[in-house]
Parts: sequence; C-alpha cells; structure tokens
Amino acid sequence: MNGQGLIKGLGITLKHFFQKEITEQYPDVMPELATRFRGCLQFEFEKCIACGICVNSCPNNVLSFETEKSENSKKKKLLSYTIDFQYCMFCNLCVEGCPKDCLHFDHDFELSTFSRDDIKRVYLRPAEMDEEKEADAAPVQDEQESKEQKQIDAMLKALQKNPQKILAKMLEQEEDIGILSELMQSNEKTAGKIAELLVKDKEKAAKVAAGFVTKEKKNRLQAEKGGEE
Amino acid sequence: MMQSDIYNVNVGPIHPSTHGGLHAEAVMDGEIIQDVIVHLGYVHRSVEKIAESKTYQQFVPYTARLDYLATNLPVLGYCQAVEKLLGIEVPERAEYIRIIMAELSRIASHQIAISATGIDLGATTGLMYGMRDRERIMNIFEMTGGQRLLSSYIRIGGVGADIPDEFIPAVQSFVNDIPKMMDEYNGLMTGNEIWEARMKGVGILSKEDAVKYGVTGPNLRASGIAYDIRKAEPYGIYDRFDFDIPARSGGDSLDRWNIRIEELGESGRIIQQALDNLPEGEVKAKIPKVLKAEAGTEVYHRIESAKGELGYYIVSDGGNKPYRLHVRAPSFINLMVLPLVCRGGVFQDLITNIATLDPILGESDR
Amino acid sequence: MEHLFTNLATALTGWMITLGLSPVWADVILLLVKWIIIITIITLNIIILIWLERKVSAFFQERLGPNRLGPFGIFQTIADAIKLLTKEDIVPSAADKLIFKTAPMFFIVVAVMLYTVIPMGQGMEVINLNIGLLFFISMGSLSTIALLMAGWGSDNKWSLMGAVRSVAQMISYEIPLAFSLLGVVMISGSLNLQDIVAAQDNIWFVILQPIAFLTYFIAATAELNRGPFDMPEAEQELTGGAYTEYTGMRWALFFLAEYTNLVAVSALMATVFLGGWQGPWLPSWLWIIIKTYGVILVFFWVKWTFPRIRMDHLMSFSWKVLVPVSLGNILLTGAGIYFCQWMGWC
Amino acid sequence: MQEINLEQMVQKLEEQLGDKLITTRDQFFTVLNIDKMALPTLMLKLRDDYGFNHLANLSSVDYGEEFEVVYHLYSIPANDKVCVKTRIPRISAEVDSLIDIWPTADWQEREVYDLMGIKFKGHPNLIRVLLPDDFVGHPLRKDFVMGGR
Repeated sequence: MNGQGLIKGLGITLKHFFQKEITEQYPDVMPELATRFRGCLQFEFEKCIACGICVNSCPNNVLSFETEKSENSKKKKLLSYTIDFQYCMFCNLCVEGCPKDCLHFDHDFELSTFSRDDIKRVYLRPAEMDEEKEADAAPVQDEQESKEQKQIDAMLKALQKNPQKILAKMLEQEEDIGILSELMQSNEKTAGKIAELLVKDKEKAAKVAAGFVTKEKKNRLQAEKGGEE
Repeated sequence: MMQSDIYNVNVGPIHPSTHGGLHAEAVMDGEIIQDVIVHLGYVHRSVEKIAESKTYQQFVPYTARLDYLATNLPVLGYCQAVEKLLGIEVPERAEYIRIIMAELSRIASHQIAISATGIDLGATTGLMYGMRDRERIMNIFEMTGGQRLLSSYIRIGGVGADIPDEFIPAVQSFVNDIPKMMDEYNGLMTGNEIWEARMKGVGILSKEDAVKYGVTGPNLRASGIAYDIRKAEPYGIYDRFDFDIPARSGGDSLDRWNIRIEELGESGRIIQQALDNLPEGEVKAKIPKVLKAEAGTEVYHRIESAKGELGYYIVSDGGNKPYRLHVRAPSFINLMVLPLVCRGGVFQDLITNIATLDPILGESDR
Repeated sequence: MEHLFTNLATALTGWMITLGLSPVWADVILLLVKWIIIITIITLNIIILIWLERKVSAFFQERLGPNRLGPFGIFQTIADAIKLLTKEDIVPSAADKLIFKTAPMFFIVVAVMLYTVIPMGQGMEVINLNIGLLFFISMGSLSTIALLMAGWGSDNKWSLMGAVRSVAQMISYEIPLAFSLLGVVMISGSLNLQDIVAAQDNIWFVILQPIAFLTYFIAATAELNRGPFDMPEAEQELTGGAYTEYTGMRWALFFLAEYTNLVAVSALMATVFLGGWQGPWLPSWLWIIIKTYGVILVFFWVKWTFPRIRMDHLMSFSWKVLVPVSLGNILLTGAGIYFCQWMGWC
Repeated sequence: MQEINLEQMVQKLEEQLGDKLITTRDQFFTVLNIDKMALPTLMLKLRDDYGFNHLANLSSVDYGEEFEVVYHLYSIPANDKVCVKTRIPRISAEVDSLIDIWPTADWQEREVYDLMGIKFKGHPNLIRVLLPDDFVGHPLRKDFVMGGR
C-alpha cells in the first residue's frame, strides 16, 4: 500500500490523454476494408451453369435455384437464383466451391433492411440472355465492348454511391477528393469520363482527375476574386 | 448473535458482468456468498445435433461459433480432428499459417479476458486499451479470411487461401508491440494496489480441486500445474517451437490474471518463430469433394484452446456426415468450480471470479 | 470586473428600496434572486460538466467522445436531457411510491443547499454563515438519506444493496472528512468560509495541511460515490445500485445531483485548501471557477484510471487508515500551533 | 506414482476383471470395454492404481438398441491416455455415476442425461443443464424428431 502502482496508472492514462485518438468515424468516414472482406454475396447470372455445387456446399441452406430442361439440348436452363441472406454465415464455402466463379463477396456490409422480405435476394433470368442465344454467334468484339460498357456502368454507379473511397485511390489530398466528388455530382459528363478511364486506364484516370481538380480550383479562385471585386 | 436471512440474488442472464448468457444464482447472507447455483443453456444452439446433419466440411463454420472470441482455435481443433479421422496430411506452409492464426486467436481471447476483467472490476479504461490492441488482430483476420470475428479461414486439409502480401508485416509489427502492451496492462492494472487488493486471495482454487474438477487451461496453470496440451501431447507442429508454460502456485484470481498476461508473451514467441520459418508451398491438401471416414472409426482430438482443453469426439458410420460429434468445452467444465471458488467470499468476488475464470458462454452452452 | 456581481447586487437592493420596499423585504428578494441565479448556473454548469467528463474520459481512452452534435459535440448533453425528459416514467408496482418519488427531489435539494455557504468571490455568497463549514458537512451527510430512500423505495435487491452500501460508506467517510477539515479550522480559528479564505492570504492551506488535503480528497471521493469508490452505483456489479429502477427525469435528477455535489465538494476543496477566490490579476469569481474545475479534472482523472475498490476494503480503509491519520493530523496541527505560539510566530 | 506400462496395465486389469473387460485398440486409444456393473470398480482402479486423475471427456453415443457411454481418461502429469466404454440397453438406460471418483463428472453426466437421456445412478442432482426444465425428449437420440427449417 505505498501508492506507487496508483501513480503509475495515473501516468499511463495521462500519457494517453495527449495521444492521438483512434476512433473510426463511421458512417461519416467509411472504414478501410481489406481486399478479401466479405460483405454482401453477389451472383452473376450469366456465368452460372446450374451445377448445384454451391447449394450442396452451403451449411445453412441459404442458396436455392430453379432450372428448366431445354427441349433441344441436354443443358439445364437457369430460371432464377435465390440468396436468403437471413441465414447466411458468410463462410465463403459456396464461393470456393463454385467452378465458374459466379459467386463473390463485395464490400457492401450495410445489409440491414426495413422489412424481412427484403433480406431475400432473388435473381431472375435476364431477358438478354435468351436473345443472345437466339442470335447464336455474336461477334467477339461486341461481347468485349458490352462487357466493358457494363464495367463502366458499374463503376459509374459506384462513383455516385461512394465517390470518396474510389477517388482516394487516385487523389491524395482530401480537399481535392471533395472538390472532384462535388464536380461529378453536378456534372454527369465528368463522372462518365472518369468512370470510363478508371476501367480502361487507371494511370490516365489519375492524371485526368488531377487535371479536373486544378481546373476547378482555378475556376473557384477566379470566382472568389470576381466576387470581391 | 446476529440473526440474518439468506436471500438469493440472480446475477444474470442479463447482467453486465456475466460475459454473455450466464445465470449465476448467488445465495447470500448479507454480502457474503453462501453458494452459487449456475444455470446454463441461454446460448444453447444444439451444435452437436446440427453436426449430425451436416457434412464434415459444412460443419466448419459452426465450430467458429463455439468460442467466438478465439475463432480460429475451435476451428483448428475440429479440422485437425477430422484430418486425424480421415488421415489427411496438411501441407507444411498451411501448418505454419495455422499456428500463427491460432496463436493470434489465443492472444485476442486473452486480451478480451484482460479487458473484460478490467471493466468488471471498474477499470473502464483497461477495457478500451485491451480492445484497441485486439483490433489489430481483427484487422489481420479480415486481411486473411475476410471476416473479422468469425473468420472461417482454417479448413479441412489446410487453410482457405494463401496469406496476402501485407500479412507478414502486419503480424510482425503486432508481435513487436506485444511487450509494450503487456507493460501497459501491468502498469494500469496489475501493479495497482486496489487491483491487487481485489484479486489477491480471491477465489482460491487448490491444485487438488483443479485436477478433480477437470479444470484446464490458464486456470489450471494458475493453480500450480504446468500442464499444457501443446507440450504434453503436441498437435500440429507445436513440437517444433520453443516456448515456456507460465505457471503460478496460488490459484487465486491474481494468478489467473497474471497467467493470461504472461501467455501473451509466450504466444508472441511462437508467432515469431513461425514467421521466421514460414516455408513456401501449397496451403491446402488435395482432398476429395466428399469426405467419408471408414465405418466404426472414431477419434478424440484435443487442443489447448485459450480457455483450456477443447476436445472433439467424432464417431463415423461411414457416411459423409459425423454419426456423433461431441465437443468437450473447456468453459463448461471450468465453470463448474465457480460455486467452489466463490463460497465465503463477498459479492464483489463473484464478479472477479467470473471474470478471471474467463468462461465463454457460446462454448459452454454449445 | 472584480466587483461586477457585488455591485450589481448593491444596485438591485438600492433600486428596490427606491421603489418603496422596506430593506428587510429587499434583502429577502435579493436572496431569492441569488438562489435563482445559483440554480441556473448549476444547471448550465452541469451540462458543460457532463460533456466535459465524457470528453475527458474519451481522451483518456483514446476515443473522441461526443462529436456529432454541434462543435465538439457540445450539444450532446442537451439532446440527452431532452431524451430523458420525454422518456416514460416507470414506477415499479411493488415500489413504496411516496419514498420512491420523493427520493430524487430530496437528493437534488440537499445538493443545491450546499451552495449556500460557498464563497464564489470576494463578498459573494448567498449567506455568510458563521458556521459555514459545519453547515456544509451536515448538509452533505443528508444525501445519504436520499440514497437510502431510493434504495428502499425501489423494492429491488440490487437497489437495496446499493443503498446499504452507500449508507455504510458515506457514514464511515464523513468522519475523516470532518476531521481533515478540523485542522484547517484550528489554524484559521473560524468556521466561516470567508474567514478561512482570508486566512490563506499568505499561504494556502494545502501547504500547511498536506495530510488533511489528501485525506479530504479521498474522503470526498467516497462521499461523492465517484470511482474508485462508486460502490453504491457499481454498474458492473449492482447494475446501477440505488438507481436501478429509476428512469427518465427521476434518474436524471439523481445524475444532476451527483454532479452538483461534485462541483460543491470541489469548490469547498478549492476554498479550504487552495486559497479560495484569492489570486492575482483575474477577478475573484473567475479564480474560484478555475480552481474548482482544476479539482474536478483531477476527480475525473482518478475515476477513469482506477478499478473499483472492494466494499470491505473500503470500510477498513476508512476506519483503520483514514480516521487515525486524520486524528493524527489534528494532533500534529495542535502541536504545531502550540509550537508557533511558544516561539512567538503567531 | 510408479511408471506404468499400458500393456501391463491392460493385462493386469484383464486378469482381475475377467470376462467383464474386453480390450480393443484403435489408431489412437486403448479402449477398455467394460460391463456396466464393473464400471466403478474399474474406474477406481484406474484412478488410484494407475494415476488417471483427469477425466477429460464424458460422452455418449446412440447405437439404436444400445447406448454407449464413453470416457476419455488422461493422467496428469504422466500423460497416458485410455478410453473406457460401456454399453447399456436402451430400455433401461442407467449407469453408475462417477461423481465420487471425479467431481468433474457432475455437469458432464447432467449433460448426457439432458441430451441423451441416460440416467446416472447415485448422482445427487441429476437435472437438465442445457435445456429448459420443461423440455420434452432428449435431442441427441437418433429417434428425436426435429422441427424447424
């Protein structure tokens, strides 16, 4: 009972009083997630061959699908695919099992919904898939282009939803990120351009983004000056 | 002579210091505890029955939910039990990665034990420091397995995927900081006179009682028996590592607390050695899609989990599912001595004893 | 600036007399005005104080604390107060209704009464009592009854345990608290707080009475039911102790009273040991605020570092350590005074 | 405790217990299949004469007509291991309690009673431990009908 331990404890807390805080400011600032982070399970309809390995490997009966036997071929035709998220344990067994890589986890971890029905996700057969089949041999070029277009569309959506995170990869200063995201919200063309470049050429995208920022900064500076005069 | 009434106080199942759904009914005479009646089952999910309807692989994620504070340890135990049953060889690299993950889990679990003891005894700041350091382990788990808490990363035959590039620097920097963390916990709590007064001589578990009641893990070692399955019956590649088993002789709460802090350092040593010797190569053995054991074979495999001896008893009938699976949960058995160590103490000692026995209800209730 | 408030008071009395009121009535009204001002200040102060404690404890724990509502989260407490006001008021069906309902009011009234005698500046107190210190100690001990009422009235084992603990604890710690203040009284030769402040003109009593200062600090922490002596509340053990069954505004009143007590006890500490409102350059009322807040910050620091002490250790610490030490301090002070007189120093 | 040899131990025990004890070996354990009447005798011998002071695991398996109660014993610090099994008929599922030999059997036996419905003679407090008191049935039995999804 000489009190040394008490004083040492006080010293430790005092030292931490002046240290930098480590709080993560979610949801104002999104957490940095690791590449392998398992958020929401996504399904790509086009790739699926309806083999059923995912359903068999799932421990909790989360996955189910409906098929139809085509008349002229042995192949089964996938009609719909259901992910019942309320039972999902995010164990990754289905993703590892899938031979065609049509299941993957994305980084969206905010899965709460307002009603119980929304938890279940049902993927229906897209109409294009049947049309494509009828068109038989579509040129390879087109396919690649449409794939790219899809990627660009996805990127554009992502940019609109959460610009900060994506832009943080290209731009270093927070101020710049803010400026660019504002710019994109007001101008769709800019957003489209950046999305396209992000998919095709990331280095160029960074350069262009920096260019946009400097230009906008200049504009703002001029506007301020104009206001003063 | 003073006349006094005996009355019962229900600590839990909803109470801040019961670490989950533990219901301890304290029979009290004033502030003195006469007896404790433990009611379990608030987190019972009948895992053993579920196992009978799942294939060997499908059951892996369920095991992580047993001890959810040290997720890799119960998964490791189960996977090794199945591998033993089926005779699967695990690649070298996977073994090393498993050791790193298991020891990180042990550290995470001990850090929760340490910080939860802190808050149970009123040192709220202790909780925050422990949680802050554990966060780094959670980040490493997220990096490797994709999930922070229930990362089902260890699989039958190896691990889920190879480690990413940023894994080794992250683990290395964490291991380097372990002595600093231990100093901080010791400085803030262990050395504190109030802390010592609250823990010294509280909840004494004698050597003989510890063995009789089947207590294992840090609680057994605090009672004076340096028994650790990693040394006594090495599983995996634990026989290749050089580490000590910290042991005390008092068997009181302070000893149980100190053992956990010392084990942080020993786990750090193991991880360091595993990092230094990490070989290249495959991380998962080639195993068939459908795993089947021979009919009538059975295995009892035990590992040293963060809480004690975690055993899996698996009986096979030749199918792709276990015929019977029993989990020997260390928390379940360690909790049995709670009435024993609490009797005669004051009410606040009950909280101290629950905290230092460190039960995890997901495991004890299964 | 120095005489801002005293001048205001004089002007107010003068104005009331010109209105035709008799001086006695003017004094009474002035007293009321002082009371209202004090209560307002207490309430506002506590809003800041609660915010401050959350912020300070967060910094000790490497967190940010409240930071969403307003700049640095300053409006968090107001939002909490609104939430508490609008919450459902639950009275347990088995509770002793009258005692249950009056306990928080009793607690806060007692807490506010403490402010009557504390000199908030040169010539600034509600009543300049001759026995100010005695009044403070006796008023402070009344809060025990409020906690016992709360614990008994709730008809809950946790609450009763908390209440019994708090009674045992507060009665035990009142003795070293009073004894530690006795040394100061012996030196200054008065129970009047203004006189005690005046006696610290040259040297603060913390230097003359270091043992008494330490004893007072420990005993005051216990009297306030603050960590590491927060036995009656003990969230992790008694799930809130005497306050377990209280909700909404009733609970908020307890909370308010606790902080009111904290400020009062800290202000007394500043008055008795740290030279009160005396200090250079700044006006006297600012000095007492600065000193009080300094003491409060130390209280915060201690609470957010130490674990909770055990009940039996707590009692034995009071009776076996603090009481003898404070008694010894009285003896030492007496001897010192005799020595001084013998040497002709005072 | 003198050093013991498992082979010698088994030989000696077989001599003492006669046809009540059948020894088998699998990959991991020496398995002593004991008649349920001789279980306490064997267990006392194992604890006192051969130092098996750690009852690690107490479990049970449903084999249809019969239940099997399984005990995994270890010795600390010698680290020998042995598995003891006893078969009991389904109709009168009852076996002697080992709570006097190893107090750790207390909750483990209660768990087996709770989930498998095997009664332990001599257990002072044989009530359910994991399931609620008003639960009907013993879920680990193979004939237990499961509900739910």
